[in-house]
Amino acid sequence: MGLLDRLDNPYNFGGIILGTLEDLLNWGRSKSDWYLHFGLACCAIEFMAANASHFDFMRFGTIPRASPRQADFMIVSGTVTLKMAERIVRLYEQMADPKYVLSMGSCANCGGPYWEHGYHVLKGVDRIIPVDVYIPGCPPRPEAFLEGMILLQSKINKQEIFKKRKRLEEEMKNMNQ
Amino acid sequence: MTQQEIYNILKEKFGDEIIEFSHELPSDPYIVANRSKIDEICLFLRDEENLNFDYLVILSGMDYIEKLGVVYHLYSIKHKHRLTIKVFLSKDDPHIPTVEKIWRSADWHEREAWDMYGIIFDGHHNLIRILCPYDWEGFPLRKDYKTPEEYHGIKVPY
Amino acid sequence: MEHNFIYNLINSDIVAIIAIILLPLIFVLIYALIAILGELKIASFVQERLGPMRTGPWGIIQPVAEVVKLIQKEDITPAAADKKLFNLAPYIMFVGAFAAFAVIPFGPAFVPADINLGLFYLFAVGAFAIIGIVMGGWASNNKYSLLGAMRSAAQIISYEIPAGVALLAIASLAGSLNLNEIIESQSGWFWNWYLFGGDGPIWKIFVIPFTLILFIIFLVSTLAETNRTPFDIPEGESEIVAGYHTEYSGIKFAMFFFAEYANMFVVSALITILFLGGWNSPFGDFMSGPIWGAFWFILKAFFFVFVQIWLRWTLPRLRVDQLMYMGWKVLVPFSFVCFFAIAFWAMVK
Amino acid sequence: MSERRKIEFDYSGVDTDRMRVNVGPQHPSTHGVLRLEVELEGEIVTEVVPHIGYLHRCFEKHAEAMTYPQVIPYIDRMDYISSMNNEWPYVIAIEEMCGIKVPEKVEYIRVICAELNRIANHQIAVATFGLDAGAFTPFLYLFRDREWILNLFERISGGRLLYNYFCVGGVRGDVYPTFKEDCLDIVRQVRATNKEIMDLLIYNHIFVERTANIGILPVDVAINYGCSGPVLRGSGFPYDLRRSEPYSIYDRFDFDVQVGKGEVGTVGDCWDRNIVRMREMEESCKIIEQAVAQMPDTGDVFEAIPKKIRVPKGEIYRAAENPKGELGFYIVSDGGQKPFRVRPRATSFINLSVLPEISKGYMLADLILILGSIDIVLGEVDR
Repeated sequence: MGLLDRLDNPYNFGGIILGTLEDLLNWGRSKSDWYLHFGLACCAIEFMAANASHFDFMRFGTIPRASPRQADFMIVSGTVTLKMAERIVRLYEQMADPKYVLSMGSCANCGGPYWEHGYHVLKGVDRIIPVDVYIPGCPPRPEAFLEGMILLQSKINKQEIFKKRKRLEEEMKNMNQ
Repeated sequence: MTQQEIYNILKEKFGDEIIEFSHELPSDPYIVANRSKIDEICLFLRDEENLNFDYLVILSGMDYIEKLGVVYHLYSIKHKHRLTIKVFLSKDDPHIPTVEKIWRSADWHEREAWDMYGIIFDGHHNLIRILCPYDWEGFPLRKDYKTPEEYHGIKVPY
Repeated sequence: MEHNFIYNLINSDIVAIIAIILLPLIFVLIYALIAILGELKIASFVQERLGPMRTGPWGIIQPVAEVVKLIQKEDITPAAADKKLFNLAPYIMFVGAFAAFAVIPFGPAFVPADINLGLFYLFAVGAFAIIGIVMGGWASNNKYSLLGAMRSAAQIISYEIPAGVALLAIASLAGSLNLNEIIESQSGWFWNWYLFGGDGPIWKIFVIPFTLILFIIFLVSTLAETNRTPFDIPEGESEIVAGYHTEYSGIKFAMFFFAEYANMFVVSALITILFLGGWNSPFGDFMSGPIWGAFWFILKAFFFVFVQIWLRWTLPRLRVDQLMYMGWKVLVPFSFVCFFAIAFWAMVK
Repeated sequence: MSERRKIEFDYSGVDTDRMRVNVGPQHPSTHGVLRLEVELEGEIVTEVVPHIGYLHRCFEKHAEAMTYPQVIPYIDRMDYISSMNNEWPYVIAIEEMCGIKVPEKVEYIRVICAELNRIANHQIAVATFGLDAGAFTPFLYLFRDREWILNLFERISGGRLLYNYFCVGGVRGDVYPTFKEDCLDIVRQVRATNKEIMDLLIYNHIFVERTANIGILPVDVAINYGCSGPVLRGSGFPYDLRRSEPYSIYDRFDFDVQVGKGEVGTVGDCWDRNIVRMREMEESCKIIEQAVAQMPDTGDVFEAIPKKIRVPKGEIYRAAENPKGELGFYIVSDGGQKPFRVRPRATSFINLSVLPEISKGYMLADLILILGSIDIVLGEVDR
């Protein structure tokens, strides 16, 4: 898992674990994910079940936060309606970078069973905020949700913070020229 | 008390305001009333000792394609009898007196009927949209409703 | 300074002072990590689950991950906030919590600053936290934060009074405000602790009920002062989101977080010093000495940290007015009664 | 501490500003996406304006566009905590219209499923109510037990939360051989945990102080607002459709209708509404035990299911006792394969409308508890 798993990496010689600073930062972010639970509908109940003792979502190092400022990722679980859409955008903007979004359930992915006649349903939360991981299901089983969490963690682990910054700097330079 | 007996009482009391009584199995029986004095009819139904409809089960707006309607389902907890009253409204003039003073639960039901069907309840203290956003346009549950293309810059259809 | 082994060892002023300052700081940081892990793991144990499992064996380096994450989060200052106060508040809070460590006697041979008014100083610095809380809550320009800060101010000030009376009672028993002297006066077997009326002849049993009640009063007051359940209304999650730190993110939130846990240790240490004989061994001379002293002190303090965590995951939360009622109408009168009884005992002893 | 009843302050001489706070739509304890606009005088609530519709998923529009069996999954998603109970009044109404008589075994399966689901619903209600009061651990204990019930539902229907199990004329699958033993296991487990919860939460002194004498709902107000279920029964009025108008086979079982008695405070306070739910779990356990004993082992559960559902022209209103109260469906048929209109009597919607009435004059922390004691599900409020 994370840093300790990288025993086979090129920096490794003779039992000493070596890694880059990037690895450490990624490891920290992926292992300590505090979430803002945006419980909207049926999926929120399954999320609560995943959070409870039986599935124990906390094993992944997550802690619920009520305030978006302290959250690292947002779980959008349930049907997003047009009335709610603006609130989701606002809460997403209130979160501190780096931030991630986990879309849970068919409704949040694409409108789910309400895709055709739902005049008041937003057909997918990705129309208003960027989504990192989609979890299908109506509602997804807690196991599916845990799988989504693992996916998110591995995604964070593979992020290239410094390369991205370099690339952005170059782009800025090019733009200025 | 059966609905037929209640119908007879009402017919005697309100005369022309009560239009007809329908009872065709397997449907529930219902009474059709005129809209103009529906609040008085409801008050009578609630306060009359042997009727005592103290419980408004549900108030539904309806769209019968050529006309609108409001359906009141009443229940008496004391006498355990039920009653259904129907009122038909024309689409050009969907006004009807409010019953929110009689049953407080009618408050939200009437707001919903306004929200979904555009039925105007005269005398309601706060007739605003309840489920849809306050700036929503159109009455979604009417049969001829078209889903809007866009709301606040967000595409609505799939 | 005779209570400080570093000073005796090096005897060089500046280096010794730096070392003396650094030692508690390192202790606080390590302790905070342990306490955070303890909080997660004890909660999990109470709730029949496992808690963090994916960072190291049994998730024991989970707090390290949290710190690594918190320092790389974006540090948001809301546009509508009072920027200076908003940025200052968490540091004041942390400084307040850390300043208390200056006088805490970890063992017979290590007291960072052995001052005569140690108890008074500890009490005064303990009240520092509300300045940070009110500042942060007000400067956030958020209604929930403001509510949380107001609740917190009212709560901490109310509960200082029974806590202060309890301190006075113990001071009158010990005849000193110096923490080390208070501890030394409880030396010997565990029945010499002030929890059991202190050192004295057999008829001290008449004062034991009063010291026991005083102990409970002090425990409850300290729970309230550190904003822990059942008195966590300043950050009562189900009502006012996150209370005074709703708007804080990243490292500034981490400061609040650390300060909360540091405060927990300070009050636990205070309970240990006042009622449980500080670094004294419970068994007379058995297992006593400088190293054992530190061991006993930290063990006792950690036990009360554990009690605080345990209560948090067991009890529901009180309401603001019930909290005030409890403070003013229950704890204050009882603490006065106990104070008079104990002072009378101290006189006739 | 218990002598404090209601907070009334005379602010006539003080010049203060009232604060308007938005609680929700994203708030830890609004049970979903309810938005409450609260006016505060210090900490005292002076006005509450609920804004709903943040989860308006157009159920009634969907029902008009779907065929009769296709509506059932949408009904599941209305009150997603007690789906089995939701489906029941709908299928009863259609069976009555079509004149279908369901087999004996199906009736028993339905009763057992509905009662198990009632237990699961009340577990969530009590759990979240405790969470609102700041007690996190009972929440997890109750969720642990709920898992047992969900596992059983999963074995018979395939779904953990939304089942689509009841259908017109029967149920979608037969029960498995050890079904009865599993039901009795669950009953035992539920009873054991409820005993623990009683000590840990319900009779906890702090919890009693927090919930007694708070949010008192007099019975006449409750009836006038159309409240039903534990909210009405908590006010001391024994109105339960299972008893007053027994549908299905409820006249065969021996159970009590639990009402609030004001044991620790006034009749109709938050504690009473909560204790009614706790005791109803026990009543459900009794019903399950009797149903398991009476249920025939053999019988075809599919025999009465029609190939094609064509409901005759007409209209009907049928209700059943949902865990949250009276859930009814007013179904209008024009003789086609799709309903002309399906109008649910959404219990939570009606129960919620009483909130502004009973929460004035209490503190912000009490408001959260009053809301929790009403036990709403936003999926049903907004439909």
